[in-house]
Amino acid sequence: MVSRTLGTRMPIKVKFFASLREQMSNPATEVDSNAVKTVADVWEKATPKPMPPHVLCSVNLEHAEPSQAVNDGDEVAFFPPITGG
Amino acid sequence: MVSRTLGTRMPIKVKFFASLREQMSNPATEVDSNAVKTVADVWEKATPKPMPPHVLCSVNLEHAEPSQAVNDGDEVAFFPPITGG
Amino acid sequence: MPIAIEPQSFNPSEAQAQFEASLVKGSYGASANFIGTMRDFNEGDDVVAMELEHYPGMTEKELHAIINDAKSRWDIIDALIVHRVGKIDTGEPIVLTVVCSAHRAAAFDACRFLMEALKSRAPFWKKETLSDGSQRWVEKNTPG
Amino acid sequence: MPIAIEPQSFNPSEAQAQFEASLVKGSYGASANFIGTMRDFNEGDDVVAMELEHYPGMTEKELHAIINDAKSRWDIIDALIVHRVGKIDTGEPIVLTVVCSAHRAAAFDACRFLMEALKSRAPFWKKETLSDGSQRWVEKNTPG
Repeated sequence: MVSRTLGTRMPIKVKFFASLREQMSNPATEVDSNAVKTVADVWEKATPKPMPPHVLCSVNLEHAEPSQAVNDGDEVAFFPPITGG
Repeated sequence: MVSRTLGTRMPIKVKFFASLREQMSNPATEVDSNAVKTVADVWEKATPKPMPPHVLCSVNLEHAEPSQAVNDGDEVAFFPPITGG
Repeated sequence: MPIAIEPQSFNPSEAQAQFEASLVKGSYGASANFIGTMRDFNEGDDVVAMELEHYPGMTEKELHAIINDAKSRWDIIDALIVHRVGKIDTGEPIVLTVVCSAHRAAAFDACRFLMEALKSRAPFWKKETLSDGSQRWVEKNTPG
Repeated sequence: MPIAIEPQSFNPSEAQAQFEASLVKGSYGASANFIGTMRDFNEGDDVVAMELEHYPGMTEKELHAIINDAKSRWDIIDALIVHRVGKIDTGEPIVLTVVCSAHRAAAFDACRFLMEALKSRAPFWKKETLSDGSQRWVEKNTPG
């Protein structure tokens, strides 16, 4: 707890891709790391829209579950099912 | 029987390929169709060597078994296992 | 270049030749590839153009991870993945996967694995433009 | 040219490009190929050269039959088989199989089928020259 209040805190970066990005109106690009514990919390802080089913998540460029914990300075992304190849 | 003796009879052409061809000394390139009934008979007429195991046979450019019947003018070939590709 | 994200149209055979030139000649007997090309139809509709979005940074990381997974699962010499992004016209290549190995089974298996893995793990998204001018995001990949 | 027997060294990407130019652009989304190349080793020995014999007439007939079998088993647009014969040097291509289809599963499956089928049915035989100058016929193909 001491380190959280004394250290320099970095916000969590938030990104949306493809159809999700288009569906958002002005989603937050950063959220306060103090206000969130998990990937799902990040979504709730970033947008008033409910998280649709089948949304994929990543933390620091790795696939992640909505329940995964997030930390200062993390990059969290949300995107629809992958359709490349 | 009448047609066999009256018609113009064509010999059976015989071919050997790859290692089989190299192992032969002067194999027959034709055998009399009157003297043979099957692919295996053609081998026996063409060379005194016994047919090795795993020899493949063809009649008129189609894979065949040694027991297959042969006729006037057929082309019969013998070759070792296939190693292309 | 074991992976490449191409913002412009690319030539699969040149990419493959460049990749194979980096391998020792005579060391591999088998090379399997797959090329995905933009079709002029999907889900029964005429498609005239496509836009491919990706997640810079994560996409590259996933493609490298997929190649490493293939190398750990099969006895292969090396593998290449090239993927287009941006605006794509009908008939243009979208993706190329190549695997070189000593024997053919590993090349076939690993090449197919690369395609299935990238279609489920590598963040790319397709948006189609139909012949009536409307646009739609492709919602899911076809099973392989 | 759905099949070709090549007495001289051939360029697989040129052969594939020529083949694909004969197909309607945009009609296929998937193209799988396999290239078999002459390795500098086999069964633990150094191989410096190879000679490939075939049965003119029967070989072509079998290759056509193999492509027709693939077409009857999978929903593919077309397929190509090119096979070298004669004297072959290390690193030169021996065989190319290509399958174009609307969807990738058929391309992968049919391309692999072409290779397995030609290795068991199409009359070709390899004779290797080893580094000590000795020659030997390859006795059987490796399982795929």
